[in-house]
Amino acid sequence: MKRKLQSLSDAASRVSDGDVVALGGSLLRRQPLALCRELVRRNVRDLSLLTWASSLATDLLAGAGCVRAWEGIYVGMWWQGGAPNFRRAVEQGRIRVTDQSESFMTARFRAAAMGLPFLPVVPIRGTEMSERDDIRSVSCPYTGTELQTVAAAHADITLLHAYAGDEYGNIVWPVHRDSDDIDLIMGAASTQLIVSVERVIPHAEVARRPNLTYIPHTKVAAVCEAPYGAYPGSCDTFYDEDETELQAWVDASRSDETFVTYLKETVGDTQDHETFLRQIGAKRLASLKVGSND
Amino acid sequence: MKRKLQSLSDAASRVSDGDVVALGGSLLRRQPLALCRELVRRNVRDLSLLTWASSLATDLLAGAGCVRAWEGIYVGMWWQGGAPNFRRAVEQGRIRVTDQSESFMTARFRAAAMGLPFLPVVPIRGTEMSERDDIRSVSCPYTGTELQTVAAAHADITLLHAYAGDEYGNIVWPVHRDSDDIDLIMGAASTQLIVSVERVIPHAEVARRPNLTYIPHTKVAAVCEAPYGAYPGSCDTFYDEDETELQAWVDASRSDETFVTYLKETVGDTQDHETFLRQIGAKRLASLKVGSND
Amino acid sequence: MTDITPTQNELMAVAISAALRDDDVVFVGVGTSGRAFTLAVGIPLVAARLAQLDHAPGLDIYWGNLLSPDLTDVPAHLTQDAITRWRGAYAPADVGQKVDMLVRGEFDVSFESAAQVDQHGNLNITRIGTPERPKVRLVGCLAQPEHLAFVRRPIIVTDLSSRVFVDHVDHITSFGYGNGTRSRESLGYSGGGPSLVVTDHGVFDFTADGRMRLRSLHSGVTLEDVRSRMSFGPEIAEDLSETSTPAASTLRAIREEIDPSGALLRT
Amino acid sequence: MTDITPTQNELMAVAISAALRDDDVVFVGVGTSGRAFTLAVGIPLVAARLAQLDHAPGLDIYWGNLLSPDLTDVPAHLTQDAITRWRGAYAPADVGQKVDMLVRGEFDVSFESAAQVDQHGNLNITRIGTPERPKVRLVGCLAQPEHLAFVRRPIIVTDLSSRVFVDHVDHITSFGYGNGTRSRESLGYSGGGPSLVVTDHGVFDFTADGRMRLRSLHSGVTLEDVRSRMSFGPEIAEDLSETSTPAASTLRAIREEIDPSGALLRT
Repeated sequence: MKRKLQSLSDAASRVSDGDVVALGGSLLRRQPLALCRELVRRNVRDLSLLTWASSLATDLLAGAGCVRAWEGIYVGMWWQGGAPNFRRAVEQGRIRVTDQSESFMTARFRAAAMGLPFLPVVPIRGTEMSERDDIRSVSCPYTGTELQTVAAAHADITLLHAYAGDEYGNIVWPVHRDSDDIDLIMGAASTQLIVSVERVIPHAEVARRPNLTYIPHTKVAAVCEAPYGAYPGSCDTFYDEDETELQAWVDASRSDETFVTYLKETVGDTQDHETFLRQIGAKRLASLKVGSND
Repeated sequence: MKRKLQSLSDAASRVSDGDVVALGGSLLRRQPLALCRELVRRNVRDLSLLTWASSLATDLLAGAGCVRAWEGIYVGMWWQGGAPNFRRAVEQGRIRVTDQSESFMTARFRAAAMGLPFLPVVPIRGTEMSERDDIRSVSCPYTGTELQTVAAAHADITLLHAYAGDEYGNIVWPVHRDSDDIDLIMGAASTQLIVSVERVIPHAEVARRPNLTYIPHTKVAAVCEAPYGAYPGSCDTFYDEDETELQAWVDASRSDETFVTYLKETVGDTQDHETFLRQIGAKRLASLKVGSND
Repeated sequence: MTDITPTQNELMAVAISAALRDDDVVFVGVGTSGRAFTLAVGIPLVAARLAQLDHAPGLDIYWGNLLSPDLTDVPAHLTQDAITRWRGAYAPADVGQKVDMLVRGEFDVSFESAAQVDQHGNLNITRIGTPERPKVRLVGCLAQPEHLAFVRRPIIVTDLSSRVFVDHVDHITSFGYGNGTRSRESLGYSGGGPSLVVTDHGVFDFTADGRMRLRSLHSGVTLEDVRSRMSFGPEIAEDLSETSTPAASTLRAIREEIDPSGALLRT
Repeated sequence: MTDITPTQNELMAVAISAALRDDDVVFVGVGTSGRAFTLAVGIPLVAARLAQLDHAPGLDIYWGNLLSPDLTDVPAHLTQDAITRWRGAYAPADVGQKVDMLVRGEFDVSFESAAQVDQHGNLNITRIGTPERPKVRLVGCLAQPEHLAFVRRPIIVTDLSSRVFVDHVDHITSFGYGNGTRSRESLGYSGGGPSLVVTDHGVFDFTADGRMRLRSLHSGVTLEDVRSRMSFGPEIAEDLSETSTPAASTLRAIREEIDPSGALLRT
């Protein structure tokens, strides 16, 4: 095992203009926002995003003008409705969209995780998705059944926010968590993986219960300590979403201009994640804390 | 949720002559022996077995003359060397064998779990396995790469031995266990699933940490309480293998006749699992106990 | 004493409940905010719980990524943490395992909201307008294409409005009964397709050739009310009736046992 | 003072260790009993640990289904429970995830035992004799076909015997370098194939056209000793040498730090 601990900014510098970037988390949970804010600070351009149900991360990058294309199952703000900056950019033709359903998107990442160039999927015929050129077909060599196919998802880089990990990059989840995501598959499918974690824990703590490791250090290029790394979204078993800040985000998203001002105040003017958190304030952050029920 | 609790003998009566039966566990761990002993008592014939790394369960059924065919990655007795009764039956041409490697066998069960009639696999060329007729080929519709394929594994019935479950058939594992098996995939791939468990626990205990459920009750046809249900093999976190009894098994396996005598004494003369355990003796069973490290 | 006048939400929940059967495994999404939450989550959960208490004790609910959530104690405010701590039978390590259940055909009923529903039960939750420059970008696809492909009896739950009930959806996110020329059979589906459309004004099903048909009107609603809220003229059942009025005991169960805090039928 | 005469097992472990590199991810199986355990598990673990302590601190071991097992405290008796409790970095929920790592090409080195090894490095762990009535039924395939297909530098570890080192294996469980007419290239492999054969008498590698070649003889072993223990005549390296004798400090590390109980190099 080698030490993989890096600063958020060093890790984020691995992302280049034009990269295909997979983003983890689901809905308002575990969006890799500390890492995405670094991308905004670095002014990365022309990203193609691959996501499951994405919210703040995609909306942030869209609002900051970093995104050229998005593919996934959902972008929205859950309780808060649509993702305003993403939506505006799509409606203005600035972001190319590829809508996938859950089984097709899962298969895209599973194919990569299994080392295969494609996977067959049980057909979903008659929809616009299934008649696009990226959905093709194959005959079952045993039954002759015609199946549809998806290509393996090949991200240049994958960004996940996680609960805890050791300095070598072994990433662990708690015994009980909200498991409505595919971070495990995204991790296995990755070729260059950056994981930010709420807490860096001693390896001995990981080693005591290796079944709780869901991403092994061998897959990880960099692990970054980022408490509140999914703020203002939630990290289940650590903190809830900040409803006030989400409202401020949505309010600031009336136009490109107002969101850029919001971004400048919250991200641009903060040098790094630590400064960003100081600006939010320890008291407010502490008020969001929740406990585990292990 | 419906109550799925059944006696071992009622559950085992679902297995018919000629069935394709998937058996869980790996090496000497969690072999579904209480259920298999019921099959021996019922004198079921002509089974086709599908296994991962199997040991006592396959050897028992082979020695009792219940098996016509076997497919899997391994049959042996781990520390104890080869599986003597299985081996003899194969060498005498009484059991037809299909040898699969780990990735091909995993793909067989994954295909069924994913609702697909087949899966592509990264080719393993030049081996006898890969030149058999059940291994076919398909071209990737994106890259043109030639891949090999396996058909989905369709068992008529699947037998697993597990740690604990509630009366509805929610099957849970401990936080830390020996995870070197594919019981989770076999469960998902099953069409008729019987699970014996070391302990039946209250549903409330399951409900507190639903992430530990690896087989949902919706997949389970019957759950049976069977303490020491994998004896004389081990159930990790519950008890170790009984090395003395394994030695007795191997010693008794010199010939069909000697093994049949052993079977009669240990299985045939015991009416059910409770009687079988009484015959082993509480003191000997207790000596095998190990603790969890949750 | 319970006010024996049911609300629209209660009528909708009761109509759905009547369509649920013992042994059904029903899928409920995690929903969004306001009215959309009530339609996608609140009404379906009340309906399912009602069915469990009434005629379908073995009915199973899969909510989000949690099978058999404990519905005896629904929190009034569903924060992430309330969801994280929710008790239930099974929450697989990755939601891909739930997707597999769906594709394997292990769900009997699902509940669908949509921005557009057409006369053939096709749904749109993706976009209004052209792909290149949509007039309105919606949320995506989620698992709705799978629901209409693999679930046995999906139920559409939405409010009646001519903006929603359109001749043809702008984007077929989820395939219902096609457009008359492409049937489910011709595409290789062996069953499925939307079974009911439960709205705030009445309940619809589909004819054998897949056109939406009005089956019952809620109390006080006229046929004209319904027609004025739809961009297409639905088929009308020969035995068009009034939506069943729930018994007082049913309303009491909803208000006192199932949703005492009003968290589910909030708006 | 340490006896500076290495045992055969120590010589084998040291020869393997020299072939391991920093950053290697090496796969070790869970093995079986007696001598087979020493060959499949004991020698490889000692070699890997030695490499970690010497020149490859970043080397990773995946043992059974456990990545980076804690090797600072190897139990003398490997019961199931000792294995269950073993500490380490990662033990995925199902071993299919390890299989995926293997297929994705994430292992650099693996260790192979076999009942038969032929002159082209093909391996047999499946059967001796015909498929219908094998003379000897062996264990099956396990993941050995994958090892020879997807691991970069598999190492065969077995004792020299003419029963094992045969002209042609009865069953190609695992494809090494074929039979001269079928090369790895012609079958579409882009690399891989067995890199070394480490035995109790000497160390072999393979020629560019895939024939086994003797590289070094252990101290006191003659070329004739080797030839008499093989059913085929191996190629002989032009610079055939004596297998390196480990330094006293290396032997001390093996005996005092790595395997003080003798559990690994037991037989």
